[in-house]
Amino acid sequence: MPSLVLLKEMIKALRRCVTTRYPFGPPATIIHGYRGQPEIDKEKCTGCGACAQACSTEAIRMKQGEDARIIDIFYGKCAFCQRCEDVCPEDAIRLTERFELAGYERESLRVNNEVRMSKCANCGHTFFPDKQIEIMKKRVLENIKADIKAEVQVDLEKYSRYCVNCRRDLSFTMDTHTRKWY
Amino acid sequence: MGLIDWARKKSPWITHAHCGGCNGCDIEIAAALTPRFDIERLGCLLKNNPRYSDVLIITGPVPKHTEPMLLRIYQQTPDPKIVMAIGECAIAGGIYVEEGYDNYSIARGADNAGGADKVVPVDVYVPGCPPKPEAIIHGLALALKKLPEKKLKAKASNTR
Amino acid sequence: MSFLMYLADFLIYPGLVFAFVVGWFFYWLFRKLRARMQYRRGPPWFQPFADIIKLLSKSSIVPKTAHRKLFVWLAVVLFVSIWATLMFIPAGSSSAPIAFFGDLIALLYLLLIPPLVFVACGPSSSSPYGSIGSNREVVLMLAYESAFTIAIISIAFMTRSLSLSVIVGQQSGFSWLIFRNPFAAAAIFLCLVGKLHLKPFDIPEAEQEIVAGTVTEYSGKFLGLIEISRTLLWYIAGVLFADLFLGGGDGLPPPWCVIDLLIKASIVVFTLTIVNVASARYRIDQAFTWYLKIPIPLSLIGLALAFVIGG
Amino acid sequence: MTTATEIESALRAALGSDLIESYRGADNRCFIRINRNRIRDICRILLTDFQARLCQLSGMDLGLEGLDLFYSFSLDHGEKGLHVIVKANLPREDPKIDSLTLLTESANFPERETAELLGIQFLDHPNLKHFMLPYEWPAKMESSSRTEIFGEEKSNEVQQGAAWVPLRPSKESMLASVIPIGPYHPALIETAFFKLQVDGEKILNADMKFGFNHRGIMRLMQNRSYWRDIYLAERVCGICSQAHSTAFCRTAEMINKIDIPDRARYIRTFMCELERLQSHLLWLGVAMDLIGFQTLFMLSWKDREIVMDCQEMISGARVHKAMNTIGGARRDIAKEIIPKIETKITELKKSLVTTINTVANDSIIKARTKDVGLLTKNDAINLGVVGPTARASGVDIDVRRDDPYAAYGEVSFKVITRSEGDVLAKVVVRLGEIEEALGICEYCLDVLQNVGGSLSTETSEFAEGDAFGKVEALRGELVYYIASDGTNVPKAVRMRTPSFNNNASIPYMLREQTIADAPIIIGSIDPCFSCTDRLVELEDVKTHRRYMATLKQLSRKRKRL
Repeated sequence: MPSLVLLKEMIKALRRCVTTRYPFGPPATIIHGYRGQPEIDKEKCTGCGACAQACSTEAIRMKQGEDARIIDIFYGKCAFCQRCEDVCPEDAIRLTERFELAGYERESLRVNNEVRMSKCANCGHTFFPDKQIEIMKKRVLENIKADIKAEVQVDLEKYSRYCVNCRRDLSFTMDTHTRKWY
Repeated sequence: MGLIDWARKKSPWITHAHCGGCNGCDIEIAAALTPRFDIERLGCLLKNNPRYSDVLIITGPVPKHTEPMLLRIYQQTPDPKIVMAIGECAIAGGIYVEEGYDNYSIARGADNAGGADKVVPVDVYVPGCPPKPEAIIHGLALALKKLPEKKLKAKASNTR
Repeated sequence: MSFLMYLADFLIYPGLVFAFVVGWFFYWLFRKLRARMQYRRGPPWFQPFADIIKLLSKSSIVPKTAHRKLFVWLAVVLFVSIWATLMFIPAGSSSAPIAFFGDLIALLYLLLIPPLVFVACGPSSSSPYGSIGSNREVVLMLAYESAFTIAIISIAFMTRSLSLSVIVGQQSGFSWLIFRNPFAAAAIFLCLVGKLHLKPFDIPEAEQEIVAGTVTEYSGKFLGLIEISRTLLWYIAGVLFADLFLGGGDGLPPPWCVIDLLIKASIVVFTLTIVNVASARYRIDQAFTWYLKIPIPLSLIGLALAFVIGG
Repeated sequence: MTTATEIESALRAALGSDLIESYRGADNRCFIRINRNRIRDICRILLTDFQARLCQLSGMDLGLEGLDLFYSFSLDHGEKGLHVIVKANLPREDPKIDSLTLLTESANFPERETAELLGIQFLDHPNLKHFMLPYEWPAKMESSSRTEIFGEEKSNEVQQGAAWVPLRPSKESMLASVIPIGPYHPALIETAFFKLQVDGEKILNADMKFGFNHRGIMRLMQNRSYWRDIYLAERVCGICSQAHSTAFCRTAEMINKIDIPDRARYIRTFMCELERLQSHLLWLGVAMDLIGFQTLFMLSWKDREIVMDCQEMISGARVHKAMNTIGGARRDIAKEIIPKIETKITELKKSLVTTINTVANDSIIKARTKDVGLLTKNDAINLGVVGPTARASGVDIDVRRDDPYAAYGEVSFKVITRSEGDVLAKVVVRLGEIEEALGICEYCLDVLQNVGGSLSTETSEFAEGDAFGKVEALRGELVYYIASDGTNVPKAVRMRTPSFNNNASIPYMLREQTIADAPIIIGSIDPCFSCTDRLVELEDVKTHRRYMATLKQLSRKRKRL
């Protein structure tokens, strides 16, 4: 025979239900810090691709566009592990608290960011994202001794116009301050 | 036909096909039945019998081993039916499919991307790893919106 | 005109439409109460109706391995037999559309048809789950039908009548049979739990063991027919118990007698729901011994009581 | 009380020159390499003289150096954390070794699996047949032979396995009919296939087929860096995801011999116990649903939601918590949410009273579970079952106590055991563990409020070597073996999940029971087929191609459906 405790619980339950009204009301729990749809801050993103390296499921990929690099997040494959947020040097990528992500098309489950690429002044090919070069220059100047700062800044401006291959080829023909250090 | 469309929307019976996932999505689907989320208030019943059901929920990356079974379940479901792919694995193979590595045990398409839609046509994709029950309910709501477009096939197919 | 009257009886009141609406309400009440007792919100009021309309509109698959004719016709036979049963049950007014001396016996036979149809459904679909379901249905039927029949006979002794309308008529003025013979009432109540496949006796359609039991392979329109029959069975169970033991409509004037009956029947449904919610499922052998241990002795005591105090 | 040195000297004495190499690993592990001919002797010594338990049996393909088999024996009932890992090398051209199945039944499944995946022939194995891979897979895989490695041509004929016909009784059992359970069945959320030979309602015999969830995880792990593998390890199973990542991180830390900070240790313990709570409540609900008690299913899952809320609050997700990293914890449990979690746990404690009382007093539950699915202590030891399944049969093992990891060495808790071995005992053991887990959680929260410090020790490189780690997952002992070659990608990852061992006990428990009890008996061990079928191996390309060919035949079959 059923226990009295259960019967009491059933009568208690009749008076009170714990069900959410979700599709017609707010969700049952609103938790701060829920790991939902990933999002890129287009201002901050430099297109360095650290997130694509760290991504545990290859949901984030770097694609080469015409003259832009595309950071492509396919959250139909994302594991919502937050590794990208951990490694991003610019805090540009983060997981939002949005969870209503369903869609009719597989290809609609994407978030993109295009980062413009610099063209090499010598060969005309694209090589690095603009923003990344800016950041790189800034970082170098921050960490360098004050006495050679002005010289290095001039050099950086010259170097940063060329792609890696051309820089190597041209470095000895270019008239730069750093050359004399060798 | 208004009455029939209304009735179909109000009474989606579900069959859940576990196709080799990690169980995360499956317990979230089961959690959707329980007091906190209770999808019976939307008319859903988890029937686990393809003959009875209108909505086929697929979880997991569909290993080749399960592929024929999934196809059979799909064929056994009477029209009109809706197929939902729940979780990353069912959408594109998720963590189990990697570029540059040929995962021999998982069904994949030509572009090396996995997913349930390589085996049966999928109507609604619900991302999340796993999606929380609210997200599943949201996906179900989207699926029901699409239901009136589905028509009976001209000739009822005889399946085993 | 009398033909039209008959047609109205069959189709509207107390026939198909009335019984379906009331059964729909009972079935919804059952599901709603079950949900509420489990802290859930439960389905909206139109749920059973929506389910049935949807099933009737879906495509129907007949399995290749099934015996096609039997498979299809069994669903129809089930529906028709239950429809016919409705004609014997007084719904509020003191007599049913078909009432004659001995209609209780006819009712007993008609109530046997649904379980028998369920028994036949299983093998006809040649599904292993269906076969096991039929097996279990037979055993369960043997268990509860004997108690059911003995209890009905004890009522017949009590009232010295084999006519339902006489039995209902005798109970007016609160001389309800449940007070005069509580043992038979308890026995019949427990048999109704088995007849409706409620827990702890939902063994023939135990979902976790044999999917949906005998009707596993049905789909679409046939399943819709079976669902309608199930809804009507809820009506029969509630109203029959109210008629036999709770005094039916109490001989009140027309609109009130129906309301009176429905309130009583709702209480029966409520009690059935509590039993269903508060219990797990027995194994088939345990269920059989349980029926031998409790309802059958109860019904025999009821029979003895009927002999002793008589009508 | 046996110590590592005692065992080493005993084995050295027994083996003589057949002992090729022996060294010690972290956490009291002894690794020895022996000549393959002596494996049965070693096993006999360890099993009978030292009452060891066979933990794991697996192998890896080293390419030209042949195949490496390793056997892990656990002796942690003696000294804390004592394990002997016996390794044997087999040449590619002659991959034969003596089977251990005659000595202990717990070698049966692992040997069948290894035979299927690596093509190793186990001599004298009583029942070496298909088990994990699809039926269409070649029935007898030749040892992944050197012909394939060296590119010699082989005939393209595909050896066909026995064709699989579901839902049809086989000819040899005309008297007893066969009832299929699965691959899809309402009683099992996951896919597994049980063939029950029945006479009426009585089960005469049972056969199993797994592998429907086979995703090739272990192979995939060898393609990814350690840090990315953590998330893959989590996704072996969604219910025990924290246990899997803890086991992976523990083993990886053992390779580098890193100690993790206190706060991280307590966070790990706390998360593991939360997960145990949610899993046992989940199991209780499912088990009650299997015997038709829908209300208790709803009640226990209602309580489970409280635990899920805690997990969501701490980690931002309900299922895959992603709390671990190698060297510590990734996420902190913020001090301001600790009081919130404490109130939730008190709430849970209060509402669990109803559930526990009902389970204890209900007569139908008792009728359905008492003396059903008996597993005797002898069988339990012989089959090598672990976790609550073993503890319900009176086998007193618990990794948390025997081989403490995270903060379990400092937390006090009881190991619950029962001697009956039936389903009711399993229910009681799990209910007891729920109470213990609540206690541990409260203790951990207290500590977490006071202990500060960093969250993780930074690591970026891995030493060469191998390690054997295990944790008490929710269903029992979960074993990881990682071999590292010094790069940031593991050379081999092998895991043995608790369900893999526990599943072996299903046929024993099913015999002489009724079909109605089959779901609850199968459910009573809390089988997790995602865990069971995580596997794999198969390093050669040729077999892969062969498989594709058979798949085509499969699709032809499908069209006829």
